Amino acid sequence: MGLVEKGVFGKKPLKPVTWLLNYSRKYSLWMFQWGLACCAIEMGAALASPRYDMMRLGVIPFPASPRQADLVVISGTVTDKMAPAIRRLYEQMPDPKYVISMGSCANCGGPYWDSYSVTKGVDQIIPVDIYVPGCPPRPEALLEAIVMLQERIQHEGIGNDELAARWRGEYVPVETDRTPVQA
Amino acid sequence: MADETPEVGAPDAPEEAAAEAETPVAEAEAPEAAVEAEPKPAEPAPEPEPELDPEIEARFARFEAGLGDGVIDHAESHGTLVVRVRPDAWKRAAEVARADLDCDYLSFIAGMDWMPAPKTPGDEGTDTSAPVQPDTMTFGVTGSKGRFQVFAHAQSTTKHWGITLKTDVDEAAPAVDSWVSVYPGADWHERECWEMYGIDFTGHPKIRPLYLPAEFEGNPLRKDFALIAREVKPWPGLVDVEPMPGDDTPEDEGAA
Amino acid sequence: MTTTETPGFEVDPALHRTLENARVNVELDNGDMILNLGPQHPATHGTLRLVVRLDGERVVAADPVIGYMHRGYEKLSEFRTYPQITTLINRIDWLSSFANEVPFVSGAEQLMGVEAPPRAQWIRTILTELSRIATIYLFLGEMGLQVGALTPAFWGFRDRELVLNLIEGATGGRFHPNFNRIGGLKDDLPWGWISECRATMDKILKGCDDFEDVLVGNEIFEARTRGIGIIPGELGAAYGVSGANLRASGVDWDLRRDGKPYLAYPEIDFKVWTHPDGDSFARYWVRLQETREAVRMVIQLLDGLPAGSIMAKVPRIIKVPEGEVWVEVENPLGQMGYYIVSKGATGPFRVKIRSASFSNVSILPWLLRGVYVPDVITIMGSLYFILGDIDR
Amino acid sequence: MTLALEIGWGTTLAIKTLIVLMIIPLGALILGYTFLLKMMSHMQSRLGPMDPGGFHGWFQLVGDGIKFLQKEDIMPDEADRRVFALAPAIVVISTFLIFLVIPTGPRLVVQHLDVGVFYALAVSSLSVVGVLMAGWASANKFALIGALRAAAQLIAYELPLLLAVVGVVIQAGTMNLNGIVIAQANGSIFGMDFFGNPFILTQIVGFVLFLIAAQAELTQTPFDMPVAESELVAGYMVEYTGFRFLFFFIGEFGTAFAFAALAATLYLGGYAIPGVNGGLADLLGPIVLFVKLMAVAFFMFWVRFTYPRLREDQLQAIAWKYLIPIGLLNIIATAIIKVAVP
Amino acid sequence: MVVQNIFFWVLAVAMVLAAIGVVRSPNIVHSALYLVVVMAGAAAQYILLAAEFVAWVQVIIYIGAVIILFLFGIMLTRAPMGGDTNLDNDQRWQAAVVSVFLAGVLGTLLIQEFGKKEIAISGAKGEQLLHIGKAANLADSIFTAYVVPFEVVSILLLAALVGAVVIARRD
Amino acid sequence: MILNQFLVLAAILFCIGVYGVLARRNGVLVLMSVELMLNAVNINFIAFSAYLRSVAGDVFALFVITIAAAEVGVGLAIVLLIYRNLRSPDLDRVEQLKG
Amino acid sequence: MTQYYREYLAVAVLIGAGIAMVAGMLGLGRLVRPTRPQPQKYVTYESGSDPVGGWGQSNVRYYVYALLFVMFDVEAVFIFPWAVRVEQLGVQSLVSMIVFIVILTLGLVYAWRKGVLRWA
Repeated sequence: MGLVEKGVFGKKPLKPVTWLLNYSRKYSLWMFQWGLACCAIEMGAALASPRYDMMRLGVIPFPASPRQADLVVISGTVTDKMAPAIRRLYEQMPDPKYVISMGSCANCGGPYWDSYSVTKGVDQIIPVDIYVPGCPPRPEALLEAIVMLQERIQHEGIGNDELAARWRGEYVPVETDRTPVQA
Repeated sequence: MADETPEVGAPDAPEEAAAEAETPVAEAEAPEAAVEAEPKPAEPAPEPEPELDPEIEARFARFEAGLGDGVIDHAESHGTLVVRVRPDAWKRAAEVARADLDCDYLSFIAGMDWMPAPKTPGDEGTDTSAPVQPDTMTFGVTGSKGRFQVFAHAQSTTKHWGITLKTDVDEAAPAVDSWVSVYPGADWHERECWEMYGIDFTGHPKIRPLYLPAEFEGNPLRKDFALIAREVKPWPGLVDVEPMPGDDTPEDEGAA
Repeated sequence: MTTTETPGFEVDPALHRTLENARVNVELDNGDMILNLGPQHPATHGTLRLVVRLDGERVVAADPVIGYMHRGYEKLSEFRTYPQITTLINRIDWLSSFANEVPFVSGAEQLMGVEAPPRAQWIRTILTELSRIATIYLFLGEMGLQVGALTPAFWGFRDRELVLNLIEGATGGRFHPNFNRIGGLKDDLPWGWISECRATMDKILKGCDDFEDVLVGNEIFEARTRGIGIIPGELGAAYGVSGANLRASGVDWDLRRDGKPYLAYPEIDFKVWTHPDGDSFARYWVRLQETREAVRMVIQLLDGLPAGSIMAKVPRIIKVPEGEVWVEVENPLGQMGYYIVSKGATGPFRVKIRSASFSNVSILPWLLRGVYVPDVITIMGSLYFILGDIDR
Repeated sequence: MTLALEIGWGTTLAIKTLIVLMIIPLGALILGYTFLLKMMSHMQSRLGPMDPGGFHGWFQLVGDGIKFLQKEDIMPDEADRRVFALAPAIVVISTFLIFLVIPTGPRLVVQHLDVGVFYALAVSSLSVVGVLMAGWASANKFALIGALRAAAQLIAYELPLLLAVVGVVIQAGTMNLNGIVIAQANGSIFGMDFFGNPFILTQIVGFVLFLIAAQAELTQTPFDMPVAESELVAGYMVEYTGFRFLFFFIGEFGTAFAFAALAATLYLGGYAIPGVNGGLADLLGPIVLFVKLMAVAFFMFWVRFTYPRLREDQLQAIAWKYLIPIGLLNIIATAIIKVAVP
Repeated sequence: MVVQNIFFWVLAVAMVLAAIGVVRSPNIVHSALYLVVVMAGAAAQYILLAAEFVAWVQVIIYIGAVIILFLFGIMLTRAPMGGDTNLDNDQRWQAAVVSVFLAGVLGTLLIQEFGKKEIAISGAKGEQLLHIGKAANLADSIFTAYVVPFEVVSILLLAALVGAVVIARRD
Repeated sequence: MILNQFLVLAAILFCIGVYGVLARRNGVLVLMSVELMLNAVNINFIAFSAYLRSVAGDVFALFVITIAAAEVGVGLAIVLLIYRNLRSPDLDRVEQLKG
Repeated sequence: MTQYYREYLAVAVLIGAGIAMVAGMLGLGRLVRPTRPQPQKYVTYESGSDPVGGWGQSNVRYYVYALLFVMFDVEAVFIFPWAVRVEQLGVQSLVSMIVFIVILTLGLVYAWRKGVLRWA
């Protein structure tokens, strides 16, 4: 029933509408209050510290439940015990939804690469849009990731076909100002 | 249970063989370090009766007066009194520490596996980053009867002293008495120890996994528990096994 | 679900309201409600999971489930060399990274018979106290958030940033400095750091006053914290509760003063704050005073900073002789200890990490019986734990 | 009513309805943006949204609205679908209905109801049903506890609200809100009548009661137990996604707007300013009311961002042990003075 | 008076359907919510009859308070999601017969007795009717003619409160 | 509008209430049915008040609403008591209390 | 009289408009929003854990509060018309209202003394 599924919004006359929809999604990233490890503190600093103040970029840290969230920042070590919960909470978020993997632990296991209980990379469980390297990344790095994500959102199609494609492991080109699509 | 100390620690012959095969490589890795940082000869047994600090000796005397023949050995290690007690006196040792030594504060209870770590098997790309440990089984301060030990540290918040207690655990049926009735805080420590070493604590209200998911198998802190990640991808490992998106290899085209 | 009983341990019930309340009168016995708080829940500071059985709004039994952040430090330490382990243990209590390094390094130094030069010891003390401020300051704000006051949490982050600047200025690392070396420090303090540190300390003192104004003096805050979550001193000790949590229960015990002398603490003058009540308010109050005390200590240390080398003579490749050592220090969250067993190799044979939050949290099943749901949040907030410090 | 007469009452009603429909989201937007985002941020030495829209983040909440339009609509399997879907509508409509009687000028009002303020309080109490429905239908424990807390709190504080208003009704001798505004504009205090008699002067107790009770009715800190996010995640709204959640949000801030307007009308003289009458009053009325309303709202949000929250039992105790007895005493005192002093 | 009649019939049908919902719904919470519809419909009927104040009293007391009481009571005892077949006893058919019979009797009686008597709502009579429903008029009536019942009501409420507190509280 | 519209509506509601009281087993539902009946009575009061141009009907409707509120309060308290003792809100099981 | 019905027609229209707006917004959303079922998306949220049963239960104290509320709500209902007319009705009505309030306050005092207002 959705016009998106029918591809209506891809049409040329509707470009301004698409732009508006993307623009509002871009600047209304409600971020799920959920920290995992060290990085969570840096995420908190990025949100709460006046020096970084992520709210400037339209990232609102209000929702404590995944149901109202658009963005989840996996900030820290993902353990095998935690992995099912992460998967579930991710799925409980309504589409369209975005994931930022923050820090080495979430990216690949980080300093716990050889541990028996750590999942080596959250992308084994959920699809990730932006990876932020660092252990932990500085708050500025997270801000940069948000900006990158926003650029991405501004240029993407509406709906979730793209997310679905990414989930299937396909390469989804999204052209942004700084990351031109590779041939 | 005789008092003989087993000479060879590793129960599995293949692993031991692998360990022996590994030794020369490790030797070759850090020969100069061995020369440089070698203040004393590799004498495995620590001197059992060094001159103890009189205060520590007095503390031990109080403890021994309470526990009696439960004490096997005692020593001072860097300012800490370490007492090894008989397994059947383990719980009584806690009571004595609490009552006679005023050790009202439980610091920790932990397990110990004295078996030398088996080297990770493998061929050329074997992990060489892990420090090489000696491959004979030696026991630390106050010694041990076998592979497993449980040790704990209790302290006094008023007298400002502490005592480290050790006891031996039978390898075949690892179990000691629980301290929960003496120190309620022992609960989680004992659950951790049970999970990590498989040492059971008789008298614990309900022993169950603490850290790991229920479906986890094995006792991670036992020396023979191998870290799979290290075997699959040794360190410093093959970092970039996957081609980057920009690489123009035809079969990878389009794969992120 | 079971609760952990405290067998054989008697506390005078008249003294402690929580115990009295533990005899929950079941109003309408139509099956208790079992509620999962966590692993994702705003009150659990990350990934603690608390399974509570409720009767109405009252907790009948609470069972903390930990391990969602278990990373296997003790096993990993057996596969690392001593300098590598300092990198790892930075991340145990991620708020006071520097303070985590100190006991481990000093344990290795004791085993090697090396002693860091005085200047290194003093700088270590300064940085430890700074990380104490950084840790507790976050708590001072966060506690407001737990009881619903939004603004103090932001102040906490704001002023903490200043301290992190100092740590970054001295060590190059904002969060995980990894600045300790066996036998000393990586570097000396940079030029101009001392005066900047003094200026920041003034701001921190002022921030403490702000917290006192907004929270300690607030009737609602007092109503929410006074008499809530009382830990009796001796029970707390038997559970291994340490640090400010124990001192708030009237136990006058601080390893900086009472333990084996370490760092520069024997040479400076400081007061160990205690509070007789043992409730959430006492824990907040004690931490507030400790922050001020830490500022005083930093200023003293800056005044008396000795000159000299910052690194003792140690071999290039570190091999620690055979032995066992137990080192314990007073970390921001409580007693942090390492039991290091060495067999003469470049890495330890076994490291038992005794972290403060693990024991501090283990008292929760006892503490939460019979309280109301909102108090669960207050109590957990006031105990102040770091998940990494629980799960390691 | 010249204009209205020319185009007929039906058309007027349609126009007025459209205006009210716009005012609610707009009011929610204004309050949300000014106070929730910007004022709170500045209190915490931050800037708040800056990027969205370019100028001081004005686009933030508009964008939120459009974004929620695009969010998936999730109904949990366990939920009672019909009740779940209906609950936010009830909350929003109860907010809508309040605006029917708030006068923004001598003739600028949707309808002057004779029962005026009584009607406003009656329809605002409807939202309790919506909240309970939401909490129950979500089949979620956080939601259920949150809803029960919310309902217990809303009803406990509805009484002080009613009792506080009674004082004003006694003084004005009418429940009609326009009548109350006129009574204030034409009243005199101690013989001085150049600025009328805003009831805040004589009904200061009632005003304080009203503000406290309104704060609780809006589930704002220090009375935000039902949505206490540090324990109940999001209370009764926890399972709501997308636009249904936004309805609760609009309901919350729209009601805040309405209560601020009610407080301004009942105690601060409403749309009236001294010396302005006739058509000019109709022109300036909305602006005057808006300014007064924002002043009240500022106060309410200031408290919200500063205070810690009370526990449920403390909150109930305050209502029953202090506010209601004080409210009753205030009524009796006002009535005695009214009867004794002609 | 066509418009009023249209409103009446719409409301009446809704009320009857909702009332049937109250007594037939398998879900107890749904029953309570159907009751809300009946109450609101009754309030709207009062408004049609120009009893303005009573209508809003109906809203504030019934919907704002009594329903809340019901919902609390339900959630205290049991509020299962989905249906519960155990809400009815086994006298359904007898009950249905009794109530249909009663409805027949009452309906016949009413139609015979009152026929097509009109309630005048237009003109001067209408204004008079409007005046009757005003709160002020009610107050005049209560505090002159009905002072004693009014005070009795307060004692009744007190008694109910004390009784309910004693019953609801277990010591 | 004719008087009988309201009277017949009230009668129907009353009968539905009677059915509910007779057929429902759950105590809370029985109380709800009683409320239905009281509402029907109120509609009658108001209708007659309008028909007769008398304020008495309105005043008594007010009193009935009041009394209904009190009735529900006590009634629900009793149901809760039954529930507490029998673990069920079923009125049929109250017979167990006898003897 | 017509004016009176118009006033309430406005109430009805506003209710209708509110419903229309809610329905319209949801309908508009339906055009734009995606639907992507995922296995755990429709699981009840419980902090990421498996939802456990046994949830329909709450505290009896809420009921007592609701009861108190009903009693006082009724009181308020009588106070409002009185408040409009107190000036005209004079001392006699004032006295009867004070008696009324005092009697009901006795109920509050009783509940208070019985400890209903305390939780512990």
